[in-house]
Amino acid sequence: MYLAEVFVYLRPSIQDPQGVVIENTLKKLGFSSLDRVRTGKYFQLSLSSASEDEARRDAEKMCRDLLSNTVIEDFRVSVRPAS
Amino acid sequence: MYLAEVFVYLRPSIQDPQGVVIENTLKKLGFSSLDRVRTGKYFQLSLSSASEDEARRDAEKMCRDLLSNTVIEDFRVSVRPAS
Amino acid sequence: MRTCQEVELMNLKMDEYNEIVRRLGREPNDVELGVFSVMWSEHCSYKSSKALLKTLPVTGPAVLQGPGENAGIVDLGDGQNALAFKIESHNHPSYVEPYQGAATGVGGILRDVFTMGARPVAILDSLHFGSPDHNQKNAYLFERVVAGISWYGNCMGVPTVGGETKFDDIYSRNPLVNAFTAGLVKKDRIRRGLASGAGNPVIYVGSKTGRDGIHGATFASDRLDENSDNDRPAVQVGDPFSEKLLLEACLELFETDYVIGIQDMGAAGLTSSSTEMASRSGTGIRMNLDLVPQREENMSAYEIMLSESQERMLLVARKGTEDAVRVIFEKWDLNFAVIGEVIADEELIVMHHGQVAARFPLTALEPPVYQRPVTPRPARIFSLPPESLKSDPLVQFSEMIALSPCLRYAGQVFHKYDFQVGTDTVIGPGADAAVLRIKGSSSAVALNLESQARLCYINPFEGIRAVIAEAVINQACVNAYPLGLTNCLNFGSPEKPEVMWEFSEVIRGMRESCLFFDIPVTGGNVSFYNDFGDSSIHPTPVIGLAGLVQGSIRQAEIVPASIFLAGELCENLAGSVYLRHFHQTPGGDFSIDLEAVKRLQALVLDCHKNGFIHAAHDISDGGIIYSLLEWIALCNGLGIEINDQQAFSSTGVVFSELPGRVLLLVKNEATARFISSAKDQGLPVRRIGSIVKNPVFKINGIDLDLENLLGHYFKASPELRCFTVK
Amino acid sequence: MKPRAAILLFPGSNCERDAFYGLEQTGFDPCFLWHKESRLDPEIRLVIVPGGFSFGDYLRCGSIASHSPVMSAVRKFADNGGLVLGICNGFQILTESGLLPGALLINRTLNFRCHDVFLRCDNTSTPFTSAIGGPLKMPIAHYEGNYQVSGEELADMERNSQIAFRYCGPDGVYAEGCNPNGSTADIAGIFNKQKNVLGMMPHPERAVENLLGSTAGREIFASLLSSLEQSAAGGMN
Ligand SMILES: Nc1ncnc2c1ncn2[C@@H]1O[C@H](COP(=O)(O)OP(=O)(O)O)[C@@H](O)[C@H]1O
Ligand SMILES: [Mg+2]
Repeated sequence: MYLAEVFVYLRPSIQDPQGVVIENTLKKLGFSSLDRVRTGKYFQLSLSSASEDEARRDAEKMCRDLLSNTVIEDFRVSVRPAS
Repeated sequence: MYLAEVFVYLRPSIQDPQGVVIENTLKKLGFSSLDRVRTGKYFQLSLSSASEDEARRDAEKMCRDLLSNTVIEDFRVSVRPAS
Repeated sequence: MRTCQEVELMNLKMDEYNEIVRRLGREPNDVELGVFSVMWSEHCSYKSSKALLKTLPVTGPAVLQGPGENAGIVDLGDGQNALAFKIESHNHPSYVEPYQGAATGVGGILRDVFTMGARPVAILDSLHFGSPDHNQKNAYLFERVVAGISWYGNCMGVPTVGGETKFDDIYSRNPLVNAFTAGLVKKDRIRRGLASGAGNPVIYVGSKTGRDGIHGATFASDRLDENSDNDRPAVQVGDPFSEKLLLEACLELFETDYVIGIQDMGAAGLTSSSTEMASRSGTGIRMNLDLVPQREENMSAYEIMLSESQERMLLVARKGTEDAVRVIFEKWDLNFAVIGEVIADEELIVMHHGQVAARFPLTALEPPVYQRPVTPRPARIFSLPPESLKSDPLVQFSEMIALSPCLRYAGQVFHKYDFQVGTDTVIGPGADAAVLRIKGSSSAVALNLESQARLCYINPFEGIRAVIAEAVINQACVNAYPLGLTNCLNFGSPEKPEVMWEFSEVIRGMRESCLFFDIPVTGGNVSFYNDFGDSSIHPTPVIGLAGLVQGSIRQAEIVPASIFLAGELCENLAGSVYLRHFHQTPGGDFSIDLEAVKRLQALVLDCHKNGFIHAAHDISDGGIIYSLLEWIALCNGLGIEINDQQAFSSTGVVFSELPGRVLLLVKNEATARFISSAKDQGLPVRRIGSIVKNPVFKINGIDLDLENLLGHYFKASPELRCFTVK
Repeated sequence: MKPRAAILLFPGSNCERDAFYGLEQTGFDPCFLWHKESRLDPEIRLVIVPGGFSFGDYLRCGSIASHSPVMSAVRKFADNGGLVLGICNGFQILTESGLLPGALLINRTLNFRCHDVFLRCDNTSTPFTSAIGGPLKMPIAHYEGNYQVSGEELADMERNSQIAFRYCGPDGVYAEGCNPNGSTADIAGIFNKQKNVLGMMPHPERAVENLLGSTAGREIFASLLSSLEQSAAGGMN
C-alpha cells in the first residue's frame, strides 16, 4: 500500500481571491511576517499499486483526469509507502 | 524569506463527503488501484520571519488561529527557505 | 507596414487595418492596434448585426432607456420604480472553463445592471447543452456551468428565479450559457455610462488588474476548435465576494450626487469602458496607466488596456468629490484610484511610464458597419413516412420520458440556485414565468426566458414568432403583460451567408411580432461564431421578457377541479422533443397565428382578473401530456384523470409543442362563466379532465404507471423528489 | 416599545435585509451593526447573525467573520444571557466562534440546495421556541449545512435538551430522504447550554408571509417577542 499526497494549486498568473482574503485576515490578526498566501487543494490517496513508481503514475493520471483543472491549476504528487 | 506549506485535513473520525464522491468517481473512471480518498486544503505562505524556526512557529499559530478548525481538522506545516 | 499575418493575429481583416491607417493618417502602434482590435471585434462592435438591429422597435410609453446603454429600463407604473434588465452570453468561456466561465458571465450581467443604478433582484439563465446521458464531456460541462452560476449568483445574494434548460447534441461542441439580470431602480436615480465635464476625475474601483482574459472579446468572436481547450489566457477567475462589495459600495455611492457616469469593465475592460463613456458624451479621456491598481508585476500598457479582470468599474465623478468617493470604496475594502480625467477634445490619451502609449481621436474608433451577404434558403422541411406516427402515444410517452434528458425535472438545476433570497420571489422557478413582488409598491414584475432553436432552424422567421408567442403566453399564465424585451441572439459565423440570412429572418420576425404585441426591445446581445469547425449551432435567439403583473399577485394552486384546454387542438410536431427523440429530425413546416395567440393571451388574463382559475400552465416541451405530468409532480398525493378521446389518441396532438394552447384549472363555481367568456372571445375551450384526490395518471381509462413516470421525471435529482410538494 | 434587534453586517452577508424586513413584520425594531463595531448598544435585546457568504465563504464558511470585532461584543452579550440567533451562515459563524458546539461541513450530496424542508422542534421551553406548535415548513438555501458533532458531545447535548430542530417529514415524523445535508442525527438547529443562543440552517426570516408560502418563521419570532416582553416585565437583564 502507498500513500500519495496530491497538492493542487492555482497557476501563478491566476487570481486567487480566497488567498487574498485569508492573507488580509491573517495580517489583521497581527501576523506581520506574512507576505503572501496562495490557496490550493490537498488529497490523500491510499493506493494498492504494485510499486511506488506505479502509484506515482496512477496518482498523476488521476490529477490530470479529475483532481486538477489543468486550465487554471498545476499539481504536485508525493508518494510513500503507507505506514 | 521562507515558504511554509500548510496541509489541513479532516480528522480520521470526521466524514468526508467530498472524498467519498471523488473516490467513487475515480473508481468509475477505472482507477482500480485506488483504495481511499481524503480531501483537505493546501496553503502556501510566504513569510519574512527571522529564522526557519520562527517561520514554523508563525505558520503553526496561523493554523491554530485561523487556517484550521480544530473541532474537525488537523494540520501539518513544512517550512523551507524560499527560492 | 504590418504583414497580413500580423494583422490577422489581431483578429482584424487587412482592409480593416488599412482603414485604421487611413483614419489615423499613420500606422497604429501596438497598444493602439490592440484597442482597435477589441473595439472592432464582433462582440464589441456589432459590425455585422448593427444595420439589422436598427430595424427593431425600441420605443414605447414605458421605455426609460432603450438599447445603447449597459441595460434597458422600463417604468413600472407605480410612480417611483423602474426595472433595468439585460441578457448576455458567455458561451465560449464556458466551454473552455465551464465553472469560471459561467460564473464570470453572471458577474458581468450583474454589473451591467447595477451600473444603471439598480439593485439586481433576479437572475435567469438559458442553458443549451449536448445530451449529458451518453457523453461525459457534455455531462461535465453542464454540471460545472450550473455549479458556476449557482456559486456566483448565490454569493451575490441575488435570487436565480427562472430560466430554461435545453439539450440537443448540436450544442455538444458549443454549449450556450446566457444569463439575464433584472434590477430595481428609482426612476429619478438612473445612472448612465457618461463621461462629461472636462476636468472631472476618471476613477478606477474594484479588484486589481491582472493578465486574465486578455483578448476575451476577440475570443468571443472566434470560432471554437480542437485547440480551444488550450485557450488559456482567456480564462478569467470570478470573485463574487469582491463583486458583492462592489455592488454595495456602488449603491451607496448612488445615494449621493458625486457620480457623473459609470460603466463596468466587461469585455475589453478599460479600453471599452473609457472609450465608450467618452464617445457617448462627446468628450475625451486622458489616463495614466501607472495609476491602475495592478495584481501582477511588469504589466505592459497593452496588457493593462486589454485585461478583462473581473469585478472592476470605471466612473467619472464631479471634480472635488474624489475623497468622498474614496471613503465609500475604502469602507468596503475595495481598490480606489483616480487614473485620469475627462478632456474636452474627443481624444483618447493613454500614458504609461511617462510616455504616450496611445493617442488618437475617438471618432477614428467608430467601428465599421457591414452589410454581410445573405443567401436565402427555403424552410427546412423534414418529412416522415406516415406510418411512423401510428404507434400508441401513451406507450411512446413512457419511452420518451425514460430516455430523453429534455423531459426531466428542471429542479435538478434550479434547486441549486438560491431562488428565494431577497424575500420577493412569489413565483419561483418551475412555473411558466417568475413573479417578484416589490416591497412598498403595488406593482409586481414577471420575468421569463424562452427559445425554440429547432423551430428557428426549420424556419427562422416563423421560429422567432413562435418564441415570442410562447413568451407572451407564459407571462399571461402568471397574470402578466409584457413591458419590454431583451434578446440574446446566438448564431454561427456571420461570414456565412446562410447564417446571415437566418439572422436577418429572425430580426424580421422579431420586429414583426414586437410591433404586433406592442413590446419594445430595450436591449440585447449578439453572439456570433457559435461554430465548431465547419458546423454551426441552430440559430438560437433567446428572448427575455419583463412584464407587469395585472392586479393582485398570488401563487398558483393545484387542487381538485376541472382541467380545460384553451386554444385549437394542434397536430403539428415541428420542433418537438418527440421528433427529435424518435426520428432525430427537427420536423416539418409550421406557421404561427399571432392573432390567435393574442386572443389566448386576453382570455388567460381575463380568467385571472375574474378569478375563474386556480392555475394556468402553457403547453411546451414534451406536449400536453408532459405539461400535465408537471402538474402532478408538483401536487404530491393528487392525480389527473383525462377523458378526451380526440385530444389524446393521436400522436400529433399529444406531442405537439407549438405555442397557442394553455391548460387552465377552472374553479368549479366559475365553470359556466368561464365557458361563456371564452365563447364571447371566439376561442375554443374544452374540458379534458380533472385533478383528482388520488395519485393516478389516467387517460381515457388507461392507467399510466405514475410511479414509474415520476421515477424517470426525477431521474437526475431523485433526492429532490420529496421536497417538491407545494 | 418594540424590542430592538441588531442584525450583524459582514462583507458578503446577503440575508441582512431579509432579516430586517422579517423582524419588522413580526414586531421588532431592527437595526444593522457593522462588523467593525466593537460594542453593542445597551438597548439591544436580540442579535441576529444573518445568512449569506460572509467574506465570500472563503477558507471555511463563517471562519473569517468569527474573528471580527463585533463577534467579541456578541460573545460578551451572550455570556450575559443576551439572545443570539444565527441563521444559515450565521449558524456557521457561531460554531466557528465557539458560541455553539460542532461544525458544519459540506452537504452530503455536494450540492447547494434550496427548497422547503420540514422541521420538528425538540425543545419548546426556550425563548426561541415557546410559541411553536406543530411541524414547521421552512426554506433552506445552503451548501454547508451538514452538522457534525462527536458521539459523546451529541449525547451531552441531548441530555441538555440542546437540540432545537431536526429535519422531518410534513407530519413531523422522520421520513426517508427528509434530511437534505446528511447532518448528524438530522439536526437542523441547536442551542448552547444556556439556551440563549440558537443556530439553525433553515431561514425563518423567509417564512413570515403567506404570499411567499409559509409563516412558520413567525412562530420563532413570536416566541422571542413574548420572552423579551416577560423579561422586560420582570425587570430582568
Ligand atoms: N437553467 C435554469 N435555471 C433556472 N430555472 C430553470 C432553468 N431551467 C428550467 N428552469 C425552470 O424550470 C421550469 C421548466 O423549465 P423548462 O422545461 O426548460 O421550460 P418550458 O416550460 O419553457 O419548457 C421553468 O419554470 C424554468 O423557469
Ligand atoms: Mg414555458
